[in-house]
This record gives sequence, structure tokens and C-alpha cells, in this order.
Amino acid sequence: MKRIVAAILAILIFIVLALAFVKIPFGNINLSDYHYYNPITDKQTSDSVPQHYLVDGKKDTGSTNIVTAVVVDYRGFDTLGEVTVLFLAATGVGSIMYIFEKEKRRKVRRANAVVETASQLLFGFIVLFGAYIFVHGHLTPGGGFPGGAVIASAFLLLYLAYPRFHAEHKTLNVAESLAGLTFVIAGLLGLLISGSFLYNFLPFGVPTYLFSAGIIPVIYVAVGVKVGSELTGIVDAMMGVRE
Amino acid sequence: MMVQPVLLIALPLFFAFLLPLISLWSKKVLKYVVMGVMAFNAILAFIVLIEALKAPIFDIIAGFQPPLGIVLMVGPLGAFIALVINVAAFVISLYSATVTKEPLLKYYMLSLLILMGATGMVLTGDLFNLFVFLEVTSIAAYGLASYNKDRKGFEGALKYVIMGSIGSSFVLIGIAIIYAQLRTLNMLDIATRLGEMDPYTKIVAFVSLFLGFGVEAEMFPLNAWVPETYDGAPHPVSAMFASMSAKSGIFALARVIFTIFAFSNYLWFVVIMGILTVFFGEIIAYVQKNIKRMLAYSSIGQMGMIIMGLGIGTVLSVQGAFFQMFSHAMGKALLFIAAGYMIYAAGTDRMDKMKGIGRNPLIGIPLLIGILSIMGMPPFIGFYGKFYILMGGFQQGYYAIIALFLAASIVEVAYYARFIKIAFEKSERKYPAPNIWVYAPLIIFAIIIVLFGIYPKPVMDILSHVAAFLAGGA
Amino acid sequence: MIPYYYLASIALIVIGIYVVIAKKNLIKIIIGLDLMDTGVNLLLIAIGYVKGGTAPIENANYALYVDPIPQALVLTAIVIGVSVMALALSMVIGLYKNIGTLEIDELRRVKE
Amino acid sequence: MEETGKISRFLYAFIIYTIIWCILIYSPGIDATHYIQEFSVGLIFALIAAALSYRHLSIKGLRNLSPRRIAWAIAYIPVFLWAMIKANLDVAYRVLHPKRPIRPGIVRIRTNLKNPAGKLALANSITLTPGTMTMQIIDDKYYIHWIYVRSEDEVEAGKHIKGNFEKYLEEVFE
Amino acid sequence: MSIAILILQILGYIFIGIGSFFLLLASIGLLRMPDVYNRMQTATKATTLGALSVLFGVGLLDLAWMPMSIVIALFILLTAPVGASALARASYKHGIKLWKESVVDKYKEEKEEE
Repeated sequence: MKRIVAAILAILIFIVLALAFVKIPFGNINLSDYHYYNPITDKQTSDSVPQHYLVDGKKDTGSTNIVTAVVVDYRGFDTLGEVTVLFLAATGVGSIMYIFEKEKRRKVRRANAVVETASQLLFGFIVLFGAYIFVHGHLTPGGGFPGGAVIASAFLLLYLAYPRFHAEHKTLNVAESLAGLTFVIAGLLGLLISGSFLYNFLPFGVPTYLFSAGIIPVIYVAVGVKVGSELTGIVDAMMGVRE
Repeated sequence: MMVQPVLLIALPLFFAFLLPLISLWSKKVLKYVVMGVMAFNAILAFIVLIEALKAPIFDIIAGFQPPLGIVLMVGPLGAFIALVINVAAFVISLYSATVTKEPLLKYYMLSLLILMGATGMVLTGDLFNLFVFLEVTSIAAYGLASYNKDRKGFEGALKYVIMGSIGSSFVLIGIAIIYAQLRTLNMLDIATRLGEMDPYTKIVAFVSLFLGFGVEAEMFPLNAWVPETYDGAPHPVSAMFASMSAKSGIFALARVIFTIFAFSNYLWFVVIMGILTVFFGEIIAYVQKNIKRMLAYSSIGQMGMIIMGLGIGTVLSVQGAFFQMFSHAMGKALLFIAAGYMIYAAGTDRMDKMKGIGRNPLIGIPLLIGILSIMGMPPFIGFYGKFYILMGGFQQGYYAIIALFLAASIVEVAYYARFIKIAFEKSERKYPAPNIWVYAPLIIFAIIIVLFGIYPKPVMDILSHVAAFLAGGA
Repeated sequence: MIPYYYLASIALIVIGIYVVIAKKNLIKIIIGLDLMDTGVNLLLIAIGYVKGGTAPIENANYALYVDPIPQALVLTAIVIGVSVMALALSMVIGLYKNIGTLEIDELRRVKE
Repeated sequence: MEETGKISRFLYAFIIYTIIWCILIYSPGIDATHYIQEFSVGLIFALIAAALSYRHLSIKGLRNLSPRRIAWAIAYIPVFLWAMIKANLDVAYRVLHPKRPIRPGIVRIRTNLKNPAGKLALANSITLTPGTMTMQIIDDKYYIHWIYVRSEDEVEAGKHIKGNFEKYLEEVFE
Repeated sequence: MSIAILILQILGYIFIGIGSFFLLLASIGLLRMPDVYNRMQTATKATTLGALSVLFGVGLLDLAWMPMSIVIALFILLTAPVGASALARASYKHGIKLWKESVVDKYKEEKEEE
């Protein structure tokens, strides 16, 4: 009975949404066809928002990678929220898993010797590669979130190879806090210097150079460290207590 | 000095990131830090409200003019709701001092962040940013809902997670539809260029957004999570849900209805959803025996009234809806705090085991004030909300809806009266006395309820800006 | 032209909805939520596509780029989805340790 | 096989990471300022990565970089590649042959290598070469799944499986 | 100059072709082999050489990619066999039997002692 209702509902939603999307062209769009309206100055402008990003993005933010320019600069406030969401998830998981800390310790077997040695050798390289990804967020595809995830995967490898491995909670927390504070303080400095939060107050430098795009690399390094430590914390909490 | 609204968001966030470092130094100061931050935030919100009354504030983030960048759009109404949320958060944070279950550090971080998310939802002027803050609020709420870490808590929180994720998927679908047609995310920009959208697509986008934000606003049909989540959460958290996350959700709904889709042809849909929600809540509340579940269902009913008030769409009824948000935030928070104490004192959550619990005047009087206000009795603040919604309904000629509304109100009066009778009955039983962290919030809320009930003019002055809000302003 | 990318992502979304409503195992429900998330992300990416466009990274050889905003939005949406999944799964772990079952029917039976 | 000092191991890790970073940042037509910026940032990250992992990366530290070892390591590459190509032809033969000529089993062999990295290199080499796959290493014992068992005896099987890998690896790692 | 580039291009495509052939071989091997251990044998070897060959081919197509290709190749050489070994051991520990015509199992004796 429940299945039939669910199926009918699903089909209905499919039809409603599909009809809505039939009217939306796929790929056959010209981004400069749209015009936007600025609610503060009450003026209509000639280009659309994405077109503006693509044409003037490099000038406005100094970043070669326009997606990064959008993520960290134009819509940096969203990214701050996003960082907060991940922080919340880590906090929530930590809070939920707290009860199991006093639980009976789980016995775990040693892993394969091949895996142990390989993970020891690879750990440093993976961390380095994660750092490479988040440092070059404004130049190449990538950025703080993927880079942080790569770093967390290095720790995940250690957890796989050494089932008894524990990351130091205190260190993780401190890294997480400091990285988050860096982001907020960068925003507040922008507020102090120019009167708008998250303003890109550092010099842009020459695009395509590493030291360019103002605060974007700074924020991405902070995000990378934060994401890495948070995901590691989540994995650690979910593994529970082992011996 | 000009206070920028973004500080209301940045400050709790800053301290949420700072708390782990503080806890390394001392764990005892955490709760005072949180109280201090929330009090300071409430003061900031008050200053922002005064500024916003002069002219709506546009706070540009990252220095890009909208719609290129994100902008915070703070009109008088938004600032008012933000103030309500911040005041409620501060008073509830006093009651949070009674939470002793570990890990307290996480509890305080989550409560700061739920405040940040709820404030952000109210202030932001960008559709996707609204979604991000919705997620901040709801993920903080998921964490808090399961904080008790017992079976009830997990079940309620899981239900909340499932409904909340469906809701956020719908919000994203709505955003995708709008963006695909207009290539912009700024609310006012969307509102101005809404005519470029295909009419059918526009309705689909509206319904998606409406249903999505309806989850947080406890709207029928995606509100099955409410009773279990409220029941399973720690007591201060239930109060937070009623007064913070639900209020920001309903304000987001108001934004979707009036600021983005400033069209009146489909408002009957909102009214019907509202009246369904009212009935769903009030009728089930009548048969509840568990006090927190009863309050939760009653909360659904009240939110339905607010949605109805928004849907009727006249200046009077929308004023009523906003007044109702204020009174519900204060009254329900008070009742949940009182319920928390009563469950603790009586050792059970069944109402029939709480005979004579209100005979301690320090509990009884605030409790009575809160219940009368929620029931809509003059001279408490609850009266104005319901009254204006009714008046608005008369103006528009929704007589059948008004009849249903009154019937639901009578049901509400009936079950609250039953509860009053139990609570003030003579009984031999002695209950343990509450401590200062319970008295203080109860009394503060009671004072607010009585004060603005007798002298509603300041609130009415703020609400006189509703006409501009309805016309699609900030 | 039939916008089949849209249809595929909408299909993913409704399959997710079906799974969430019809299935009785909590893990499966969470998989359903993840399906919905994936579908929505795909939808967002699809609306940003411009025929013949390339990734919006400054490149001398191309002049036409796809819309960068949906990509930025999806980045945010993915992180949010991951966070919700992590929380939901840890709640499932907690519930399982409390009761020892993940079937909704059995949950109800244990209640009495 | 004594351990070397911390500093030596740290420097070794640092040098290796710096080299990897240089390869990562290489792109044609890179100009000097750009390169210096990238390189200096790389030094910082190499320091961090080395600090995190130098304890496990090597036992011998800088002595791994002696020219003799590097020469042996380079000499090992063609030997290994040739074995690998043979392995794949072998696989092709077994997969495509209609009768599927296999005679699988798990055998045990022993090794003289003591360095964990050396053991890993031998294990990986064995896995990638004709018909054999390492399943587990316990101390000096290798358990190997052999697709066509020629001998069940430890020494005999060892000769077949290890070939001349062990000689090279001993020079590189011991 | 352009002839050199042309030769490189042709060589690159040849290597990519060889690599693809080995990848195909790996999947045929997956189908033909009787048990999980033998499948792992063919899959690991053939995919590793296939991937290396493709990477080398890509490096030849544009010499600027060569250093990156070599780094990736090193990673594959280091990780693919380790993964195979871990999977094989995990399957063994979970009690997946060897093929019935297998001739010897020295690991079984050791397993009890471990």
C-alpha cells in the first residue's frame, strides 16, 4: 500500500517537474542575453551576472579560476556558511558519539603488513598533494574543500592500516578553531578596512602567479586545514573506541 | 556609530569557533561567555532595529554591488524578528545553564550557531544565501535535537533529518528553476524580473520553495517531525526550536511569498495550507497526555495561524501574523521552560501526574501568563496577533475560514484550560523548588508578555511598516 | 530538443523520494536522501551548461565558458549534503546501539 | 640494520617532498618569479609534511640518497619493467587460452630483506610479475598466491618467484 | 620540428592503444577466472600495465604532461598491488575458499598460529 502511494507520488512529482523543465533550454543559452537589476541604485544593467563574472572576474578578484572567484570572493559569505555547516556536522557527530566513549572497547585485528608499510610511505605524499590542491585553488581546479578532503583521506588511510590509531583530539580541535577564526578575522578585517565584510583587502598581484588574488589563497588554506581536521574528526568519532 | 547587520552573524560565529580554545583554559566560564555573547548580540540587534526604522539597511558583503555579491537586506520587520530571536536566545541561554549532560562544549557551540543561522535567515537578501543559512539552522537543530542521546532523542532527530533533507532538496529545486530562467539570485532582482519567467514554471518554483521552507516553519504536510523532535530534545532546545528556528523559517516563508513572488493570485493556496496546519495541530494537541507533545502540537497550530495571516494578505492580517510571531516566540519559550521544570519536578511528562505544580507562585504566575497569552486573552500580547488576523480575514471576506479558525481557537482554549485546572489543583504533593536559572527566564518572558500586552504601541509602530513589506520592499 | 539531462536528474530525485517513503530500513532511507541530493546537484550543474563551453578557468584557447555560478552553488550543496549524511549516519549508529534494529517496523514494535 | 638519527631522516623526508613538489608545480613556460613563489611555498609545505611523517618514511634517512643506492634503483627499473611486460603476456596467454591453463595455490617463501620499505617493494614487484600475488607478509615469510604452482618447496618456489629482484632490492635498501 | 611532434603523437596513440588492450584483457580475465584470487591476479597486473601505458602515451602527446604522468605512474605502482594484496587477504579472512582445483594452501596452516 505504502509503495503504491509512494510510486504515485513520485510519478506525479516527476511529471510536474519535467513539465517545468521542458520550458528551460538546455545548453542553448547565451549568457549575455540576460540583464540584471541593481536594487540599491535601482538601475538596469546591460550584462548578466554570470557574464559579468566571466568577463570582469579576473579584474575584480585577481583569480584565474572564476569558480573560485565566485566561491570565495563574490559569494564568500556562502562559503563561510558552508564552512560553518561542516563545523556543525563535526560538532554534532562528536556530540552524538560522545556516549560511546565510555563503552566497552572494541577489539580490532592488526591489518595487513603490506598495507601498513604502504600507508606509512604514502601518508606524507598525500598530505603534500592536498596542500598542493588547496594552495592552487585560485589558479587550477580544486580549492579548500577538495584539498581538505584529500588530507583527511591520508588520515583515513592511517585509520585503515592501524585500527588502533587515534588522532589527537585536542590538536584537531585547535587546528579547526584557528582555521575558522582565520576566516572570520579575515572577514572582520575587511569590514574594518573598507566597511564591507569579507572585502578582499590584500593586493591582487599578477594573475596566474601563486601570490595573487588577495585573500583568496589565505582563506582557501584556512578552509583546507579546517576541512581536513573536521573530516578526520568525523572519521575518528565514527570509528569509536578501539584497542 | 553605524552598526552593520553582518556583525549579528559574525559575532556568534566568531565565538563558536573560539569556544574550543576557551574550553582548553577553563570549562566553567563557557556558559557565561555564551550568555554574554547572546546578550551583546541582542543589544546589537536592538541598535540595528533602530537604524532600520529610519531606512532599510543594505549591507553589502565583500564589496560587490548586488546582485553580483551577497547583500543583507534589513528592513524594519526583519530587524524586529531578528531582535525577537536574539532576545529569546539570550533568555533561553540562561535556562541552558541547567543542562548538565556532557559534552557541554558542543552544546554551547551548537546553540551559538543555531542563533547565527536563524539570524542569518532573517537578514539575508540573497536566495541561495537563505538556503545556506537554512541549512546552518537545521543542521545545528539536528545536532541539538539528538543531544539527549537516548532513544526518543535519536528517533525525533532522525525524523527531523529526513524531513529536513527533503525540504532542502525542494528549496534547491526551486532555486535551480528560478536561476535557470533569470540567472540571478538576489531576491529583489528576482522580484523585479519575475515577469520574464514562464507562468507554469513560476508556480512550480513557488510551490517548491514554499514546501521547502514549510518544513522549518512546521507547515502541513511536512511537519510530522515536530512532536517527536520537541519531545526528544533537551528542554531548552525545545524552547529554541519554538522561538528561533521556527520563527526564522516562517520569516523565510514570508520572504518567499511577499518579497520574491509578490503576486496575489495564489494566496488562497497559502491560506488553505495555513488552516490545514491549524487544524492538524490543534485537534491532535487536544488528545495528548504528554505535556511537551501537547505544546509541540499547539505550536504547529499557532504556526498555522501565522501562515494563514500571511496568506490572507491584507495589511491588517500580516501585521497580525508578525505580532503572532512575536507573541508565540515569547509565550512558547516560556511554556517550554516551565514544562521543562515541571517534568523535572514531577519526574514524568504525563500531565495528569502534575497536580498542583503551579501552586508555587514563582512558577504558577508566569505559567498562567504564558498560557493566557497563547490562548489569545487580552491584555497579553497573544491577543493582538489573533485579533488582527481575524480582522484581516473579515476585510477579505473569508468567512468560512474565520469560522474554522475560531473553532480551532476554542479547541485550543479547551485543552489549555484543562491543563490549568490540573496545574492549580490542590494537592498534597511537594515539588522541589527550582533554582535561579529557571526563575529568571520565566520571569523575564512573563514581564515582556505583560508589558507589551498593556503597552503594544512600540510594536505596532514597527509593524506599521508592513505595508511597505507587502509592496515588495525590504 | 528533449532536455534529457534534466529528465535524468529529476528521475534521480523522484527515485530518492520513492525510496524515502517506501523503504523501511533506515540506512536505505538515508541512501534515498543521498540520491535526492545527487539528483539536485546534477540538475544545478545541468542548468549551467552552455553548448560548446568549457570550464571557467582563464584559458587562451577558448572563448566560451559555462556558467560559473551553478558550479559554485553545487560545491556548497555537496558539502551541505555530506554534512547532513554524516550526522544522519551517526544518529543511526546511536539508535542502533540503543535498540539494536534499523527496521522501522521493529522500532515501532519495540516501543510498546 | 641500525636506525639513523632523527635529523637525517627528517632531511631525507624533506628532500623527497621538495622534489615531488617541484614535479607537481612544473609547467612549460613558467617564469622565474612564478617559480620562486611556488617553490618557497612548497618548502613550507614540505617542512610540514616532513614533520608529520618523517618517522615512518625511512629508517636510514639520508643514507638512502647515496649514489650507489640510486644507481641500483635506476638499474632496477628496466629489470622490473621487463618482468612486468612478461607478466602481462603471461596473463594474456592464460586468459585467452581456451583451456585456461592454471594450477593455483598459496605458497610460502622467505626473504633476506629486513627493511619494511624493501619488503613492500619486493611484495609489490611480486604482485606485478608473472602469475604471483602477495597476500600477507609475516616477519620474513611471504604468503603468495601463485596462478601456476611449479613447486611447493620454500627455497625452490622462492627462486622461481623472486627471480633477481631480491638482489637489486638488497643493494637499494639494505 | 613538426615531424618530431607528429612522431610523438603517433607513438602516444600507440601506447594508449596498447594500454587499452591490456585494460580490456583485465576485464576478460575477470570473466574467465574461476575464483576471487585468480581474478585479482589478472585484474591487478593487466590494469596496472594498461594504466601505465596509457599514462605514458598521454605524456608523449604533450611532453609538458610527462612529469605529472610519471608521478601518477609511481603512485599507481605503489598502490595498486597493495590494494590487491589487502583485498586478497580480506577475502581470505572472511572465509572465501580457494578454487577447488587449487593444489596447495600454505597460508591456512599459518592462519591458526597468527
